[in-house]
Amino acid sequence: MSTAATPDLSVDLAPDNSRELRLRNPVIAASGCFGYGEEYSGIIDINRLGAFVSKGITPERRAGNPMPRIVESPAGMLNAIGLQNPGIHGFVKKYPPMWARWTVPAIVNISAELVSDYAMMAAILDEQPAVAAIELNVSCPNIARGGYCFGWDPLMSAEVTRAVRAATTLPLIVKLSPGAPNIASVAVAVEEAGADAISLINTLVGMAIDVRARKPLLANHTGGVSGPAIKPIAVRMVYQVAAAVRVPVIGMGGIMGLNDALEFFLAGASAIQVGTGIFVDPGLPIRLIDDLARWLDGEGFSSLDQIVGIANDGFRSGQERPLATWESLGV
Amino acid sequence: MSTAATPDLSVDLAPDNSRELRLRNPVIAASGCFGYGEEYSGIIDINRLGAFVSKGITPERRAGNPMPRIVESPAGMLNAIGLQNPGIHGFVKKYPPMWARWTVPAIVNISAELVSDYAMMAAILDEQPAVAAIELNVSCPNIARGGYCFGWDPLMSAEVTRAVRAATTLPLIVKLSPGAPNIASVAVAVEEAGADAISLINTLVGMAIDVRARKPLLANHTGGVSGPAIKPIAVRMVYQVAAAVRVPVIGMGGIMGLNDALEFFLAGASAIQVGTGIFVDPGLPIRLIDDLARWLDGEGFSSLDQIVGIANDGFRSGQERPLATWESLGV
Amino acid sequence: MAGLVARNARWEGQKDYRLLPVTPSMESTGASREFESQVLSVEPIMGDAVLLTVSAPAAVLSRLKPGQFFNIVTRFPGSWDPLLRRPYSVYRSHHDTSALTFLVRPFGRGSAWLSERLPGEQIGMLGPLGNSFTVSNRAQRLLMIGGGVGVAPLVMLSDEAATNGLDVVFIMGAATEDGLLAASELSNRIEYVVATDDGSRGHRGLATEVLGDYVQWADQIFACGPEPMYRTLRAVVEPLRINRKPGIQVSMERGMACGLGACLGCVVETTRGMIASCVQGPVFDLDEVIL
Amino acid sequence: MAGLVARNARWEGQKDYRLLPVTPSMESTGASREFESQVLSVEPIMGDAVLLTVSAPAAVLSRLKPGQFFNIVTRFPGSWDPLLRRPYSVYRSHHDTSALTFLVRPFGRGSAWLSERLPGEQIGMLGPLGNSFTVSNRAQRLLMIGGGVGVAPLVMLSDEAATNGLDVVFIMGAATEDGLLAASELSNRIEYVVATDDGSRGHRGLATEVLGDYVQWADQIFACGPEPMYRTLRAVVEPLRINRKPGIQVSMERGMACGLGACLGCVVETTRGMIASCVQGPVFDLDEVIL
Ligand SMILES: Cc1cc2nc3c(=O)[nH]c(=O)nc-3n(C[C@H](O)[C@H](O)[C@H](O)COP(=O)(O)OP(=O)(O)OC[C@H]3O[C@@H](n4cnc5c(N)ncnc54)[C@H](O)[C@@H]3O)c2cc1C
Ligand SMILES: Cc1cc2nc3c(=O)[nH]c(=O)nc-3n(C[C@H](O)[C@H](O)[C@H](O)COP(=O)(O)OP(=O)(O)OC[C@H]3O[C@@H](n4cnc5c(N)ncnc54)[C@H](O)[C@@H]3O)c2cc1C
Ligand SMILES: Cc1cc2nc3c(=O)[nH]c(=O)nc-3n(C[C@H](O)[C@H](O)[C@H](O)COP(=O)(O)O)c2cc1C
Ligand SMILES: Cc1cc2nc3c(=O)[nH]c(=O)nc-3n(C[C@H](O)[C@H](O)[C@H](O)COP(=O)(O)O)c2cc1C
Ligand code: FES
Ligand code: FES
Repeated sequence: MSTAATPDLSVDLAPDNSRELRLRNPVIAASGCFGYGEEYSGIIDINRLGAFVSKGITPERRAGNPMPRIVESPAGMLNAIGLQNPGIHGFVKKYPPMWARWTVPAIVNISAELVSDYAMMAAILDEQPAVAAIELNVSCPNIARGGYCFGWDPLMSAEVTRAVRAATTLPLIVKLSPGAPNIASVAVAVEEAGADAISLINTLVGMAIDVRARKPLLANHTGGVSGPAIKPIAVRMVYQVAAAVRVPVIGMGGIMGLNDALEFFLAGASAIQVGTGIFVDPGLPIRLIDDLARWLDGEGFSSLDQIVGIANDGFRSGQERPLATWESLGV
Repeated sequence: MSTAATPDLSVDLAPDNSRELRLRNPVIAASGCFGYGEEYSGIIDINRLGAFVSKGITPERRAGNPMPRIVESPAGMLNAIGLQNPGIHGFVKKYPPMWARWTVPAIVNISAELVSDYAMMAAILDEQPAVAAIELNVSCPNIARGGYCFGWDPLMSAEVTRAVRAATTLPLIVKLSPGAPNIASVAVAVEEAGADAISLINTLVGMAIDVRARKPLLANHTGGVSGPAIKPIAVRMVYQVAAAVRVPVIGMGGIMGLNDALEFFLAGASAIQVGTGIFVDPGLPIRLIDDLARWLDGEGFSSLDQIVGIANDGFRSGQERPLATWESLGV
Repeated sequence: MAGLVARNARWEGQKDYRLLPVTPSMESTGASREFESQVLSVEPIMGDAVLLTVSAPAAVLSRLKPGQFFNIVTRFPGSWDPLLRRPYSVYRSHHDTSALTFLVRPFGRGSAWLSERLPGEQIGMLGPLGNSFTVSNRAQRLLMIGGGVGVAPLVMLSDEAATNGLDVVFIMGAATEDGLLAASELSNRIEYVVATDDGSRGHRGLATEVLGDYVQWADQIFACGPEPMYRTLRAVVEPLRINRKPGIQVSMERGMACGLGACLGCVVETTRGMIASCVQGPVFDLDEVIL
Repeated sequence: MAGLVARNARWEGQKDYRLLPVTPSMESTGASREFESQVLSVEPIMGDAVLLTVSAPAAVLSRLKPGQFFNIVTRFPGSWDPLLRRPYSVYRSHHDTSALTFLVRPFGRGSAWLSERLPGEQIGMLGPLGNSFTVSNRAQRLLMIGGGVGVAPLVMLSDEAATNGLDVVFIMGAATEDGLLAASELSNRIEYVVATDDGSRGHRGLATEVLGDYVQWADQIFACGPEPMYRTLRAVVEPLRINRKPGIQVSMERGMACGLGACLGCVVETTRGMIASCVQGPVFDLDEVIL
């Protein structure tokens, strides 16, 4: 911990919000990969984390999907948990009281199918002192629009962001979906709609077939791809979003070590989240904090913000760019 | 080859086209990964392939991108070659005459920024007897629409398909972009616009940062992700497209062995393409033909079409589905 | 970082003393349950399987209970494929040498990797994880039934039961004689009953077929094997039980990611709902499992 | 498959006899350039590097030329990470024992894997690939200059030149003495000149600094090392050359995927345009390379 002391790792993820979201370091445990925090107590020193994000909470209790819910994929995994959770009402009874005794900021991830449900959950969380911020998961089907995913469309993403913004003064992180064709335009839209910060990426939709059984391996058929396999896509999206918006960006997708984390910071992320990496290596998030401090020190930086976006030409330029070019299409 | 003889591996990729595209087996070398064929002559027996697809051809000659153009990623690679090619005019002088002496069907992959340029190239290829089919790469920026990628939008994909269809009677394969939020709707649109077959997926756009140099590793910044890392995404998209359309589907993305190939066939692909796998293992495509024949035989199938789509509930149902659901979003 | 202090003031006041900070020393002692083991020996057993013996901190051995498992790294360093850890039940624990033995059957990529390790190599461990088999203090007669590598946790359970002077009948089934556990692996205080599909040793047929004779003798039944075996077990035992006695505890096998109850990827459907088998399992009362 | 026959009738008539079918036998003999090698020995050299000697079919050795390379699988079987093959120049070929030696410096994941192989293990090979150094038949005096592992292809070139009775001066630079090639690795017919950054042996400084004395002596110059070395080489040699003599051949290092000219991922920018260094390289005339 002594090593971690030297450079300033603190980060403010809601500079324009009076109920600020200031973290002592930029390493956050990702939603769905850290339960409600207690699961990892005793394994790692949770209070050293910059913050952690809860499993996704929904308006009603959900039993989740039948098994199998997870399967390995090349350098990654597929999951289709089905948002198993006690629902917002069961949730607030149980977890915020426990978190109130911890020093680590707790962020609540919320998912719904209706704009009004998102707003309802935000209003409930607004009154929970132990809730440090809300992470709005827009990778959900908007049943009012035939199920088209909120996160694929700038207008729909902005609509739900605006509704949640109106329902709470809590720091609001909007978590983007990598299914959006033009991720930067969604980012700009949610920024204008009142997001204090933007996190990305959520899982990409994938599938694996059990050749012996001749059917999809997951009971749900499709599942979310996470882990190192998606890292290049995540870094690219963080790079594009960090150039388009001015609010802090929280990057994630396949972070397994310091070099991966640095890729995200250099691309423009002010903080990072670790998900699948925690399953593979529970000690990873704490080690990242120490390794990051040591690296900054060794490279002669006195604070983290000195490296955020330094590999990104257009960082926070917010300038209008063509929707796509050969270059941005990776050709 | 004796083993390969037993079950019927032949596949008709343009059943409704009088200039048919009938392959002796379903294994195709993917565009950009097999040059113009000659590069692999002497390494493998090219004439045993079901077919091969040429490097992407453009209206004008292109020098391609500066170096570095490729970098490894977890269980995959990033490439930003920049469509280095002699242009359609230089191309037709050199390669079709060579191919005319081969027995393996040669498919030409075309890329452009204008609908009219796609049509121009198709018209030129239409007169080349040694060209078996056209693969239309819609993962290109439509400069008439501010650079929005053709392949991300059903209408723009249909427009370019219609124009190419009008310019040639050659079997027409439209190669979809995984950047489309709703890949099935793009597939339905190009099918209606006259595609004989649909191939997918092209690379996903990614990036890698050189932490030492503090800049993107690729000179082009972004590049296309290919290899095993993208297989789950590719299988999912093939599954969704094969349920939505009736034309044959050609699946690709991270195929490295028989089990991978079978995942695509069972998901609904009538044929497969192998790209990155050829770099890693040049003998792979030929081995896949033999292994597939042996497997079908061992499982008691007399022809390949008996397994196409058998893991796909909605195979070729073409039924209208909600744009997305929790299930289809992998949640 | 004034802001931080200000922001957290409310919490600083009432720190949670249940959340003890995890120190590096806890990691080396295994108190955090994440530690590195050294491979001590790898010996062939039951045909293609191996007995993998690794070092483990005393703190780990002292709290280890039969039926618990470890989530083990089965990957080459520097490679992210295959990615996930694999859970393995403890076959036997050695307090004298401060070591653990696992029974690993090469199946896919992870188990193949694990069974090819050499003495001296390091392996990443997370555990002990999960609940355990519970022997009622009123029970004297224990019936074990294992299929394939499923015998692993039953061997540790039998070791302890025999040491505690309980009567144990250990039934094992396999395809052929080679697939069976050698009798020498079990204490001679244990009655070892075997069945093979081809009759090459013991009863010709399934282990569940010889089970009947022992059900009413037993105070408790402990089983570990594939799920189909549990269906048969239930069918065979049900008619012979008198008001749900003897009780039946089974170890359920699920693919896992975290091993800590965080991902909910390993749930078992029970009469109590979807239960994380890595924390409230892998051992379940067969009566509450929905097969 | 009537349709197929019909469709291909036009072609069947005029089969391409330049496209000979590749038979399995060709693969075992290496005639297809894809084959499996067995590791024969792994010996330390130049500090942290190793000399990796592997078996190779006679057909491969007979057509191998100095400067050519092999695209080698540097991955554990059953794992797809790291994915791509890595190109390695031939350090020495052994016709007597039908073997090849590579000089591998552990750098990242692939080279680390390769340098940790054990005798008896199998390795996937693709090659020989690329063009080669070409010694003009009017040349008697050859000047070699190598940096680090860049000496590899120059050693094979020097072996041949010495055997053919040519005069060879071999200049090598390294950070310290340990990084140098042992003189015993070169024929005693070769004049070996060394430079070390710390002056622990030979000239204190860069290899390119001792170069000047030999430029006008040489009929041809052959270099292999990092690109900055080629810039210095050009700067030093240019003023000393008389109408572009002596000619300078350099081996360019590029990341590669296919190694066969198919992916265009390894191009070198030259006065002739973007050239695939795996087929029309890795050896280029320095005068045409745009650095
Ligand atoms: C609590 C618990 C205890 C376990 N104890 C042991 C033990 O003591 N000894 C032991 O050898 N194994 C044990 N296992 C199984 C072990 O965790 C691995 O699943 C097994 O070794 C196969 O992993 P793999 O990486 O080799 O195969 P993978 O590559 O993971 O799997 C290959 C394919 O087979 C499927 N698969 C994986 N495991 C199985 C299986 N067991 N049966 C059928 N299909 C499977 C996978 O879904 C995949 O499609 C235990 C599992 C659990 C949950
Ligand atoms: C024609 C040719 C001949 C070669 N001959 C030899 C040889 O005889 N001996 C030998 O040891 N190597 C040789 N190399 C280099 C070799 O192919 C590998 O690139 C090198 O071993 C590093 O690979 P890796 O997998 O260890 O590192 P990687 O994991 O591939 O690379 C780690 C990081 O370093 C970068 N990188 C890769 N290689 C280098 C490098 N050489 N210098 C600086 N950065 C690099 C990568 O882009 C990556 O970011 C040759 C390369 C070519 C093109
Ligand atoms: C098992 C599992 C469950 C997840 N659940 C959620 C969730 O409830 N809400 C959410 O926004 N993201 C969820 N995610 C996505 C992660 O938070 C993260 O965005 C994604 O996994 C990419 O990061 P990684 O590669 O580090 O895992 C989940 C991921 C996994 C693997
Ligand atoms: C080096 C390289 C170049 C490629 N060039 C093209 C191209 O010119 N046109 C095209 O449609 N796809 C191109 N692709 C995409 C492949 O054809 C294929 O769609 C993709 O790589 C996924 O398959 P894979 O994982 O088997 O490689 C290229 C891929 C690679 C790796
Ligand atoms: S494995 Fe994650 S909850 Fe059990
Ligand atoms: S490595 Fe593919 S063209 Fe050279």
